[in-house]
Amino acid sequence: MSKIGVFVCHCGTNISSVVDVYKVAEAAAQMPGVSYAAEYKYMCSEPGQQMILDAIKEHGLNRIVIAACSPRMHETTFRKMLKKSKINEYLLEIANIREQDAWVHPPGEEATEKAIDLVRMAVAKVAKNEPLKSSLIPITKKALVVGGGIAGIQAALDIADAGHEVVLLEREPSIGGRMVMLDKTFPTLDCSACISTPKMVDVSAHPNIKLLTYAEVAAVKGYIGNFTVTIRQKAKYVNQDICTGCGICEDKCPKKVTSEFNKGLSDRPAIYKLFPQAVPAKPVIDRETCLMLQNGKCGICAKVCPVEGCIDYEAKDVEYDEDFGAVILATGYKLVDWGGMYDEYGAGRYPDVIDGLTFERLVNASGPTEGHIQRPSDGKEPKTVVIVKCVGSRDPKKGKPYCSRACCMYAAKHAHQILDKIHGARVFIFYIDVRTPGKNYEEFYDQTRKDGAVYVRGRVSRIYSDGEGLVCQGEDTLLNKQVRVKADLVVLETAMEPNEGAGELTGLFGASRDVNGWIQEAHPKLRPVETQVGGVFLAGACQGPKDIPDTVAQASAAAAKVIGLLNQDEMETSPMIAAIDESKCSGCGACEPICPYRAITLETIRSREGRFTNAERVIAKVNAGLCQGCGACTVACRTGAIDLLGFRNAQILTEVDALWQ
Amino acid sequence: MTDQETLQELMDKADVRQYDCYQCGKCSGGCPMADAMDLKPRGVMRCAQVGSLNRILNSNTIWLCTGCYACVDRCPHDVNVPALIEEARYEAARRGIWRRDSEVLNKVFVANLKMFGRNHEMVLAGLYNVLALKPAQDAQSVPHMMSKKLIGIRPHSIKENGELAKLIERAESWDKLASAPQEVKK
Amino acid sequence: MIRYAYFPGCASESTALSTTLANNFVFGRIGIDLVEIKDWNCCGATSAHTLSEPLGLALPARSLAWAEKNLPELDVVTGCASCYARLKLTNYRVRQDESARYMVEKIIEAPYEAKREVYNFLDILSPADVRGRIEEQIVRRFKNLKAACYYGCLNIRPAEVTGAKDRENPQAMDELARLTGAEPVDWGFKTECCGAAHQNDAAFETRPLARRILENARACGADVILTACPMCQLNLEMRQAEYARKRKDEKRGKASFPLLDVVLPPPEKETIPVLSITELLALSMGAGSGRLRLDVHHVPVSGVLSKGFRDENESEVMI
Amino acid sequence: MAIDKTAGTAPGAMIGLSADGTEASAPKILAFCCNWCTYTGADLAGLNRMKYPANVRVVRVPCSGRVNPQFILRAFQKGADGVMVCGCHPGDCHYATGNYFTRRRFMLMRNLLEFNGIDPKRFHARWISGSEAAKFRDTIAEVAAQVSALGPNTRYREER
Amino acid sequence: MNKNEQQQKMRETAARLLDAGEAAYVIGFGETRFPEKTSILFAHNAEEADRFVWNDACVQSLAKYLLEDRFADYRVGIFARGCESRAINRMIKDNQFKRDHVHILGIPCEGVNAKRCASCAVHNPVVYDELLWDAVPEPNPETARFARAEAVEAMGPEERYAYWSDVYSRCIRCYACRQACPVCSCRECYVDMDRQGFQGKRHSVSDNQTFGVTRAFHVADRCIECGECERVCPMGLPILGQTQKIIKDITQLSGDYQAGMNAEDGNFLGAFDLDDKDDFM
Repeated sequence: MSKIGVFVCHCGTNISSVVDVYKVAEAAAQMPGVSYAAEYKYMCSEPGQQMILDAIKEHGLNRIVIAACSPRMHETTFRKMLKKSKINEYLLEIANIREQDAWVHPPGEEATEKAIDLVRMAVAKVAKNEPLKSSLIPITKKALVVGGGIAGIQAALDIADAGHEVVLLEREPSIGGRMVMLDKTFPTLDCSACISTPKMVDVSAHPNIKLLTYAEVAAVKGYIGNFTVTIRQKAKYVNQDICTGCGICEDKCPKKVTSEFNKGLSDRPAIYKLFPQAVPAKPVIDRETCLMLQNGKCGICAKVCPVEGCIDYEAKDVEYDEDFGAVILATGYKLVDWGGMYDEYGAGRYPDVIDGLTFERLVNASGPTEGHIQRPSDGKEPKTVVIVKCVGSRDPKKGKPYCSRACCMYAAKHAHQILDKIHGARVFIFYIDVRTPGKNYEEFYDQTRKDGAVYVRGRVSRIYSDGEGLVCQGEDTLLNKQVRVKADLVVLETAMEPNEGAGELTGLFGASRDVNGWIQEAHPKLRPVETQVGGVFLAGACQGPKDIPDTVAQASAAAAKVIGLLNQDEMETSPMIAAIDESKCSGCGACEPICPYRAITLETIRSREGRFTNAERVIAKVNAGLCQGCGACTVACRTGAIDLLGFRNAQILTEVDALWQ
Repeated sequence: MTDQETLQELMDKADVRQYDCYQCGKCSGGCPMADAMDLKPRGVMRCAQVGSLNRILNSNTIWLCTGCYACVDRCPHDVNVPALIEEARYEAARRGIWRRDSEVLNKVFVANLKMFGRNHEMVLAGLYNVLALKPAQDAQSVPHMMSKKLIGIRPHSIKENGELAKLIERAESWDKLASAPQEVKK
Repeated sequence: MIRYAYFPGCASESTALSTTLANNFVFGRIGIDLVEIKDWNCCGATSAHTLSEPLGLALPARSLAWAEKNLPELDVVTGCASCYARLKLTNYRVRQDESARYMVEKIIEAPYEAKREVYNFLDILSPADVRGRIEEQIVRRFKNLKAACYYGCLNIRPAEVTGAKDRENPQAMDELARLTGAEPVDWGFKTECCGAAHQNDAAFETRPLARRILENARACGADVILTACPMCQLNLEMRQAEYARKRKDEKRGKASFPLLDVVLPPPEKETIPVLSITELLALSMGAGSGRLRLDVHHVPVSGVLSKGFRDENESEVMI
Repeated sequence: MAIDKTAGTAPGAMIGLSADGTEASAPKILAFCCNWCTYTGADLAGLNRMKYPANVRVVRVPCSGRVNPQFILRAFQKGADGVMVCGCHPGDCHYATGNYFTRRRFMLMRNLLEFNGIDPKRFHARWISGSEAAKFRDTIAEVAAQVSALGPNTRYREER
Repeated sequence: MNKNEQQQKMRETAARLLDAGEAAYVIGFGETRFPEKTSILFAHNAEEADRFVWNDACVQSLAKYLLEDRFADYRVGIFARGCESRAINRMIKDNQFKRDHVHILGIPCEGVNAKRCASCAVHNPVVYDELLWDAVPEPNPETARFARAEAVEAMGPEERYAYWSDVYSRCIRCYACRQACPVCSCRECYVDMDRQGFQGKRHSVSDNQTFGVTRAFHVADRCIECGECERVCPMGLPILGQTQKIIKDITQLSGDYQAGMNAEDGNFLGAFDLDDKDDFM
C-alpha cells in the first residue's frame, strides 16, 4: 500500500505567483495513493528538507513527490535527503512546475491545471517506482596504455607518478612513436630526440610502469574498472633478461632489409633495434626476414652472441590475460600513401618526391645522411626545394576531407631547416591557406618568410620530370599566373590518417570511430578525452590530426581522468539500467545490436521448458557495468522482457494514463 | 531573367555548384591554355561565386578552352569547369558575344560540313585564312602537303550531303524546334 | 576474326595518309577486320559542340546510328582521338540522359539507343590476346630507339566518359611500343593537351602547347614521339620548323623572316620525328617505309629508321 | 498548509473535463522529451521566461530511443489530441546512437499511423537540442495551433 | 515433374530420412476427409511417411510447427517451400533453434492457391539441406507486392480511418493471426501481459485497432510476407495490409528489403545508417 507524500514548493514567489500552490496541494491530496500533501516556501532549503523528513516519520510515508523546479536542478539534492530517511532514494519523483510551468505561462487557471496534471503524473509514476540500489563495482587499480608514442608515454608517466600501476603496450620493438623520427620540433626548434628520449628512459625506469614492446591486444572483456585484456607478446627471439645490448649480432647479421624507421632511406639487419636510442635498448629478430627463422640456414647471431642462450630461435608468441581498471588508447597516426592517390605527382615513381616524414629522416642528425640534406636519387644537395602542402588533406575526391593541422607548421619548419642547412638554397612553398593557430606559431611562420621561403598560393597541379629535374606546375593565384618551378627535391606534406590496425583495436574495446576512422570522443567539447565506452579514454592523434603540444596536453588530460577513476576503490553505478526478465526473454537478440555499449550479450542457458527438462535456450544478459541506461533496447523487445529500471514501460504508461484519469 | 538567375541556370545545367570550389588553383595550375586565358579556370569559378556573369561571357576563356578535362581530373572537389565554360559559351553566342577568330572558324567549319559532309582542309584553311585576315598562317606547310597530295582540290564529299545539311539545320534550330509543340513521346 | 565497325575520321583521307596505310597493314596482319561505316560524316570535331550542343551530339550520332542499325553486333572503333571523344561522349550522353537521346533521335530522324561501345585503337590493341597476335607478327625489333608515347588528352579524358584509370601516366601505348623493341621513356606530357583543337582559330595561343610537349620529349631523351591520333600527330609535326626558328630567335633576341622555314629546313637535332603507334608497329612487322609512304611526314623519319634493328632479325632488314 | 485526504473535490474538475465527463475545449498534447536535449531545452525556455501554450505535458525519458511507438498509441487511446517525440539532433545523441533508432522507428510508425487514418498533424517527431529553447517554444506553439485547428481527437480514443 | 511424382518423391525422401534416423519425424501435409483440405502430418516412420500428400490444398505454413519441439535434442525434418524456408531462416536468426536442428527438404513450388500465393515472389526455398526437385523459375507476381497497402494508401484519410475501423470492429481478438505467424516467437505475447499496460483487453474498436497496429509493428522488419495471418483470420480481415505498408516504407527508406532470405542479415530496426532520411526537422 503506497503512502505517498506530495510537497509543493513556492520557490519564493517564483512558482506561487503564477500557480495556485494551495490548490495544487489540495488536489494532490485527493489523488490515489496520496496520504499527505503540503506546500512550503523553499523545499530545497534546510527547513524545507527537514519538513519533508518530519512528515515522512509522522505520517509513515513511503514514496515522495516534490513539485518544484526541474529535476535537473534538485533531483540529486532530494535523493541525498532521502538517504537520511528510511525511504529508498529512488522512490522519489519530481514534478517540474517551475521551468516547465510557472515560468512559461501567465498566472491563472491554466498554469495551475497544468501543475496539477504534472503532479498527478508524478504521483502515478512514483506509485510504481521500486526501490533501487546502486551497486558498487570494485576497480582494478591498474591502467593499460595502448601505444608508446609521445601520447602514450606522457599518459603512462602521469598515471605512474600519481602512484598507480601502468602497463604501456607498444607493437613496435621500441617506444617513441613518430616523435623520435622527427629532427626538430616547431616552433621552438628544439631537437625532438633530446626531449623525447629522456621521457622514454623515464618510462623504462619507472617502478610503476611495466613496458611491453613488440606486443598487441588480442582480446578484451569486461567493463569500466574491470577490464580483462588478452595481451599477445610477440616472440622477440632474444632473451631480454640476459641480453646486454652489445650490438654484435646486429653488426654480423647477413640479411639486410629496408629500414621502416628511416622510411626506406637505409637498410637494417634482420636482428635489429628500431633506432640507436631505442627503449628497451635490446634487439629483436624480425621473423619475416630472418634467414634462420625462414629457412633454417644461418644462425650467425647465436654464434656471435657473447651471452650463452640469449638467442632462442624456438621462442613462441605468448598470450596471457591481465586485468585493468582503465584503458587509454593512444594509437596515433600514419601518413597517407600519397603514391596511390596522386598520379599527377608521379604516383611515387620519382625518387626525389618525398613525404614530410622522409624529409625528417633526411634532415635528422641521427638519420641515414647524418643530417645532410641529400636527395634520394643521386645524393646531391638540392638547391631548389619545393614544398607542397595539403597533399591528401582537404581533398574529398582523392584524399581526406579534413585539414591535417600540423602540416602548415612543419612545412615552415622544413623550409627553415633547408634554408639553414643549405647555403643559397631556394624554397618554394605551395599552399592553399596558412593556418597557424598556436602559441608562437604565427611568429614562426613569419620568421620563415623572413628567412627567404617563398610562399606561393596555389595547389600544385602536377609534377613532372624534364629530363634533368622535377618541374612543379601550378598557379600562383595571387599573381593569377601559371608557374613552373624547377626543383631538385619536392617535399609533399601529406595528410595524416589513423594508424594501421587502429580500427580493429578500437573495435575490440567497443569504442566507435568517425567517418574518417579516427576514434570518436564521447562529446566533442565536453568529453574530449573519453570514448563512449566507460573507462576507455583516448589521447593524441588517434582522435584526429594533432601536433605535439596538443597531443601531450591531451595525454595528460586523459591521464587525469584515469587517475580520478583509479583513486576510487569502488565505483557507484547508476541503478537505472536495463534489466532482463529471463523468464520472458525468447532470446531473439533484437536488443543486442542496438546497444551502443555492447552491454547486451546473448547466452545459452538450460532450463525446464514444458516436457523438455534440460532445454537449451538463448537469453539476453545485461552487463551492469557497461549499461548506461538509455533504454533504446527496450523498444526492440516485443514482450518487454528487457525493461529500464526507473523508466519501466509500466511507469511511463501510467504517467500517460494519469493525465486522463 | 537577371544575370544572377541566368548564371544559376548555366550552373545547374553544367551541374556545377559555386560553393564546391575553394579557389586552390589546381585547375589553373594544370590548364595547358592558362597562359593565354584572360580568365583562368579558377577565375571562372571565382566569377561564378561573386555572380559576375559578364566577365565570364566576355572572357576569351570560353573560346580557348580545349576541353582536355585536366582541371576536372585534378580538382579536389570534382568541379566540372569545362561544363560551365561550355554552357557559358552557348549563352555568349545567344547574346552575340563572339571571339572573332573562333566565330569565323566554327562557322566556316559547319558551312564546310553542310557542303561536303566531311572536313575539306583546303576549303577550311583557305576560307579561314582569308576571312580571319591571316593569309600566311601555316602557309609554310602548304607546299609540302600539296606536293605529297595530302591535301588537294578534290573534295571528299559524302553521298547524302543534302540530307546532312538538313540534319545540321535541324540541330541548329533545335531550341526553337524543342519549344514548338511536340507529339507526346512514347 | 575480330570485327569492329570502323569510323575512319576526316584526317584518314587526307593528312594522315601514312597512318591510314599503316592501320590497314597492321590490322590486316593481326586479323582485325574493320568494317567501315557507310557514308560516315564528320564527327563535328571541336567546332560543332562549340557552337551548339545539339549539333555536337547529332553529327556523331548519325554515323553511330547507322552502325547500330546495320552492324548491330559490332562495337565501334576510331583511330582519331578527337573523333573518339565526340563519338564516346555522344554514346555516353544518350545512355545517361533520356532527354539527350530524345533530342538526338529527333534530329537524326533515326532511332539510336547507344547499345554498343565506342573504342579507340589503343583499347582494341591492348587486350592480351591481341597483343599475342601482334607479337607473332613482329619480325624485327628496334635497337636503341627511345620513344615518348603521347596519348593525347581526348583518348584519356574525361574519366567519367572514357573510364580510363590512369590519366597521368597511362601505359597501354608504352606496352605496345615495347613489343617493337622501342624503349618507352618516362616523360611528363603523355596526356597533356597539344592544342590541336584550336590550331586554326587560336594559332598563336596554342603553339606553346605543342612546343612544350616536343621539348619535354627531347629533354627526356626520346628519339621519336608516338601518337594515337592523326590530329595530334599533325599538330606536333607540322610546325617543328617554326618552333626551331623561334627557339633560335629567342636565343638571339630578334625575329627572323618566317618564309626562311620553307627555304632552310631546321637542323635535324632541333626536331623530333612523330610517328603513329600503328606506323611503328607496321615497321616492326616488316612493312617498308616506301609502302607506308613515310615520306609524307613533315619531319623526316630517317632518324628512327637509322637506329636500325636488333641482331636477332638482322637478315630481314629491308627498308 | 497540510491537507487531509478526506476533503474532496470532483476529480474531473481540474483536468479539463466537466462534471459529466465530456470534453473541455483545450486540446492536450503529450510530449516525450529526451532528458539530455529537449527536456533541457524546455528548462532553458523557462529560464528565459519564454511563453508557450499551456496545453503541453512533458514526459521525461532518458533518450528518445526509450520511447516505444506503443506509447503513442496509448496516448491517443487515453485522450491525447496530439503527441510529440523529441530527441537530440542526429549525431548528438548523449548515448551515441539512440536517436538513429528513434529515427527509423518513428519514420515507420508515423507513416503507419497516417496509413491508419490518424492525421499526421497529430503526431510529430522533432529534433530539439538543449540550447534550442526558442525552437522548443516555437514547436509547441506550432503543434498546439495545428492540433487546436483539428479539434479534439476521437480516433483510437477509448470510449469512457 | 507433376504433383503426383513430386508427392512420391516427398514420401520417398521422408521415408529415407526417417529410416536413416536423420530426423525424429518429418513435418508435412496429410490427408483429411475433405479433398479440399489437408492436415499437418508428423511422420515418425517410413510407413507414416507414405501418407504425405502434396496438392493444391496444401495452404498451411508448416514452419510454425517447428517451434513446438524447438528445445528437443533430436532433429526434425520439414518440407519447405520458399515461404517456409524464409520462416525457418527467421527462426534461426531469432535464435529459436540452431540450423542443424532441422533437416530442410526443399520443395520448389509454383504456388498452391491463387489467393494465398498471388503476390509470392520467392518460389524456391532459400535454405535447404536437399532440394527434392529442380528449382522453378522465380515469378513475376501478377499482383504487385504491396497491392494491399497501395489500395489503402490511395484512399483519403477519412476513408482510411473508416476502412480500418470497419476492419477492427469485426475483429474478435482470437489471436489466430499471432498463433499462425511464423515470426511470432515470443515466449509470452505482450497482449497476455496485463501489468505492462501496453494493451487494453476490452473488446472495443479502440483496443482492437491498437492491437492491430501493434501486432504489425511487432513483426515489422521481420515479416516474411507469407500471409498466414490473413489466411487464418476467421473473420477474413485484410490485415496483411498493415505489415505490407511497413515493409513498403522500409523498402523506400533503405532499398529492397526482404526478411528471411538468409539467417545472417540484421533487422532493419536493429541497425541504422548515418544518412537515414527523416523529415523530423
